[in-house]
Amino acid sequence: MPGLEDLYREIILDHYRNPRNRGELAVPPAHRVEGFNPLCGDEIVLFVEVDDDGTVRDIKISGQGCSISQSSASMMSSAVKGRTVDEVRDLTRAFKAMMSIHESSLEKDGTEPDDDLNEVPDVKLGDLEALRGVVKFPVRIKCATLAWITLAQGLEETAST
Amino acid sequence: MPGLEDLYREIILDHYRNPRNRGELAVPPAHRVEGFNPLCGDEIVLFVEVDDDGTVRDIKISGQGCSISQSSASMMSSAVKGRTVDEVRDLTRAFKAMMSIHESSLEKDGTEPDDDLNEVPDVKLGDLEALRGVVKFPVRIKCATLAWITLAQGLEETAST
Amino acid sequence: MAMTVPDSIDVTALKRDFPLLTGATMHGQPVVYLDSASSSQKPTPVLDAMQDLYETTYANVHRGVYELGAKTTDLYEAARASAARFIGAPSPSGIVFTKNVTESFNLLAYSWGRANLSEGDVVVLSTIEHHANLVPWLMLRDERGIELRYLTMAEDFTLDLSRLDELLDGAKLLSVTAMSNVLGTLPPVRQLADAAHATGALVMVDAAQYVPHLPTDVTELGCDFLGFTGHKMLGPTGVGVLWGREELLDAMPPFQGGGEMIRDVRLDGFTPNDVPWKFEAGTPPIAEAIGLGAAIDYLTTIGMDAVRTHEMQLTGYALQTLRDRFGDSITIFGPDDVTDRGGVISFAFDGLHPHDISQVLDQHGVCVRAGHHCAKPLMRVLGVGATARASLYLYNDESDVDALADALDKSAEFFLV
Amino acid sequence: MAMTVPDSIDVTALKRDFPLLTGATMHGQPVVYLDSASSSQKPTPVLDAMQDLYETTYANVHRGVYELGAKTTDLYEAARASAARFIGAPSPSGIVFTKNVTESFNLLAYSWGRANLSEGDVVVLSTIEHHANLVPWLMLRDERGIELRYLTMAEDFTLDLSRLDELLDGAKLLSVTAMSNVLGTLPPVRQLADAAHATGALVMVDAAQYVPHLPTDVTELGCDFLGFTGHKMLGPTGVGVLWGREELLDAMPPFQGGGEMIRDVRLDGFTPNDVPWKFEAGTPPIAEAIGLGAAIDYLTTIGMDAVRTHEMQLTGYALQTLRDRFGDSITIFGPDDVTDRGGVISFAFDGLHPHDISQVLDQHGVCVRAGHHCAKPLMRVLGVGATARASLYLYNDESDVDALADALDKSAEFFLV
Ligand SMILES: Cc1ncc(COP(=O)(O)O)c(C=O)c1O
Ligand SMILES: Cc1ncc(COP(=O)(O)O)c(C=O)c1O
Repeated sequence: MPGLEDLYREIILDHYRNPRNRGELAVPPAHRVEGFNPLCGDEIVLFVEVDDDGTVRDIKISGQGCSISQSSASMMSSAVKGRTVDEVRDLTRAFKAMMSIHESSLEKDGTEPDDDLNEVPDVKLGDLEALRGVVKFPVRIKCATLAWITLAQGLEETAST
Repeated sequence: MPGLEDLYREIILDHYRNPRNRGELAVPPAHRVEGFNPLCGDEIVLFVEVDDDGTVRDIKISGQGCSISQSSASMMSSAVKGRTVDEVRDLTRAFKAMMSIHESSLEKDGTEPDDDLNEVPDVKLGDLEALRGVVKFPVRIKCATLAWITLAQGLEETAST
Repeated sequence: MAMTVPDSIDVTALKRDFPLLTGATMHGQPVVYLDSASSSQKPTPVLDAMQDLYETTYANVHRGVYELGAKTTDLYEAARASAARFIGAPSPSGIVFTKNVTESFNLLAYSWGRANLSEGDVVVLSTIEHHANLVPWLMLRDERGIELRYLTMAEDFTLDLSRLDELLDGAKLLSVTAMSNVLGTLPPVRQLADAAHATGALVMVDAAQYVPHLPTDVTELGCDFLGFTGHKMLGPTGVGVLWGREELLDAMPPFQGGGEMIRDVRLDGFTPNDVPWKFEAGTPPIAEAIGLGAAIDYLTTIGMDAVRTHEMQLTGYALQTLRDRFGDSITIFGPDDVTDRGGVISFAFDGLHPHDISQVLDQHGVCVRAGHHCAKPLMRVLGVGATARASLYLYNDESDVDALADALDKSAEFFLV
Repeated sequence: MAMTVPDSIDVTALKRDFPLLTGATMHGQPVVYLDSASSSQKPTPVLDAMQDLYETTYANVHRGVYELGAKTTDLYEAARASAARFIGAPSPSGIVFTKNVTESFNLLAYSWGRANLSEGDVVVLSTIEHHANLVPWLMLRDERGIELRYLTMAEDFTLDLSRLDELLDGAKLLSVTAMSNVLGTLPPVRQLADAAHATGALVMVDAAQYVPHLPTDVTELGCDFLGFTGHKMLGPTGVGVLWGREELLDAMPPFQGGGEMIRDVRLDGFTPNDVPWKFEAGTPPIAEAIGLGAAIDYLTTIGMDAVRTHEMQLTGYALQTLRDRFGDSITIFGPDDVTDRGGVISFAFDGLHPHDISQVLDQHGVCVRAGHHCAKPLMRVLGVGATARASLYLYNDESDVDALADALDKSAEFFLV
């Protein structure tokens, strides 16, 4: 039976109490994208500004959420700032892979895993590793992935405009 | 546990095997009315001709149904022919009262019985008494009342035209 | 800790009827179940009624001449009659079994709504409604261009009635909750219904949280339609009710089409059946309706007055306890006076997110709900994304409230060091 | 009497799993249950799964952070995954839980139908359909003026395909049964689906009688949507399934509105959730879906190939026995060859009305259905008002068939003296 410490690692609580990159950016040049967790009501608003050369120049976060969704967003913002969109994509894939081990074994559906996950890029997750404990609390996985899914959507939208 | 003899009295089987007043009447002067038992698919078509003085001059029956619905219709046709519409109404009420004793106790709904049944007219049911056993077989009550409900509807329609 | 108040329900004895409350554990702790507003637990007599049916009697309803079919049909129709009596409905024919109260609203919006509402017609709702009483009307608005107006919430968590007549002016329907699943607020349904009827509007009541907890009489409430849901009142999942005045149901077109709801079908058309069957297309939730009937019998034996009295006492104890122990650290969203509210207690605690509170409570065996409670517009009114919500039922007692308070202490400890 | 044929199902052992079949009596006689096409009996593992849930785990799904809520959600979603596997669906997301297959059809007609069909658009059905696959389209025709065309029945009780291409010309949807609940006929779904797709029409399959009795693979059937119902396949009442290709479901607007099916709700609009939840408004039939999952596990353990083999053998025995014993006195409405049909055997007997036959059979403990079987148009094609129907399932054996034949003898005796 996993205990609370598996979920709430010190670094998570730190990002929750002192969230990095809170705020908003001017739109444009930034792109604004919203994400919802329909189950609990959490909402996240991301502002992301991508350079012409494909680098995430800046990112800001507003919205409300629980410690897991807030700290995951905060850690994500630190991790992606200054990276290229391609690097962010790899990181997102690696993060979702970490989060989905449990989810897919849970679904017991015998179908192929998400294509995205077939080849997990060999990326260092760094601090983000602290969120690994979330997979033992399946209800909270969506909290941890909300920011990442929202970012992916935002980058897709900027790419297509 | 009621046995089959309670349901299928000799006189019922006789009316089933030799139905009275089968056929159709010219419309007009007769009025045509259809009845359905939505549960089993039985259909009855009544042709009823009412004199200017309010007497049921003639009645014919077509359609298909089980022994109970067919014999009930057959007995009904014999019972109502030559009677006034008012007499037929009393007879219908008395018949429905006989059939509903069980139905209302079944529904256990604690509500007032159908207004119609509050004062059951003191009418001799004669042969129709043979159908009393049907109340022990609640599923079949609708078979026994189909012809009567259809007739009541038909008489109402003729009255209103 | 628990002070002893005179109580007409012997909760210790009653809990024994609920296997989950006495037998189950969470993280090694006995379960303290404070989420009945989301769904209630089920007593043995309800489980037995369904088990018995399947083991001794089961067949499809309204179809078989044989005894099993006739008996199952009798049980099913007896459940309808019980449901009618339980809400003071004049006859069983006004009781339509649905799959949940959400379907009851959709039935009304699809059938009555599409037959009676066209562009510009007004439906009055409130901002404290559950999504079940919002989304079907929003869908109709998108489709038909009807106008939706909202009664708003006052400072004291009641409905603001100051603009009632204005909002009702020209309205065709008022559809409101009889008890908020977030605030516990009990809007004055009779007064609202009278006002609506005075302007010619019909009245639908969301009694999902009301019927399980208070004695209900549709005649006294003065409404035209009322919906409730089995799983929140000791019944199984899979069954709900729409009650309607019979002449209104009679005049409504069918909602779903299929077996059972027809009198005749031809390749070029069909004739619908009488109410209530007209609205029960396909094989109905047979065991579920019968289980709901058993739940109603169970509640009736205890007495809804006793249930209400018990819950008022316990709600009072809970509000007092939380305020005494947590003072300004806790914000309770709902009326203060227990005569004005039911036993759902939504709160914000110490700036902690409800998800996190609930996660700590879970470790201590305490089940509360954290989220928007399917009332997102109300969350926006309250200025929060979510609340934590503890909700009480007849099987809860002061020890459950104490366990909640103790566990809240632990979450403060954990997060605020 | 019964000849012994090699059989992969040990019915005597299996019957012990079905409390009603071994314990119940009718008029003092052991129950001979031959009405599974109307609704099947339920084995102990299915009843236990639901009982266990309520006694140890139950909470509402998709809502609670606490362990009971998470576990119940896991069980519910695992049932969805089982249902997907059982019909060869590529992913659980294409499985929408409804209350019965009738609702599956209504969902399709309301959501897909209203989004995609307008005046003059053609939907192709057949004259052998159940009302569930007729009335929703008749309602849509009345509302929208769509055109309905019907594949007709051939002399040998199969569908007449000679005009197939003509009927499909310009059609947007073909919706047909995979097995007639009256005739037992198994229409060639793959062939029909290929022909429909060739003209650009989508294909919905009524598998209410198919999924319980034959191995099912939606990819092999080649359909786009498929519906089935829990209570006919050892599952409880109150749950059905609509499977759809995910991209089609994705593009469809919601059907019912309420909790669970939304991503966000504002006073002026809402955003729907992803599939399948978009179509599951309100508290779903939780225990019922989990019970259906247990039924699927039970059937999977036995093996659907074994079920089909057993039923073909038993159907052959039944057809033979009835013909041998009653000759010209009995008329069987359905294909002769057991490879072309399932185990529902509709018949006319000696000019007796089905109601009367069934009444006598009831006295002998034999449950058959008498009526139009929710297929009134087909009754008109057959030129009867009703038929008697005996239907077989995995728990029936030759002794049941013999009991039927013996009881038919008695009804002949009783009525024809
Ligand atoms: C072929 C067929 N389709 C649809 C149905 C409807 O099933 P349900 O009543 O569970 O919705 C049935 C059973 O009655 C059936 O046999
Ligand atoms: C006030 C209110 N209305 C409607 C509902 C919807 O009930 P169900 O999900 O059973 O349809 C609920 C419960 O979730 C509720 O609390």
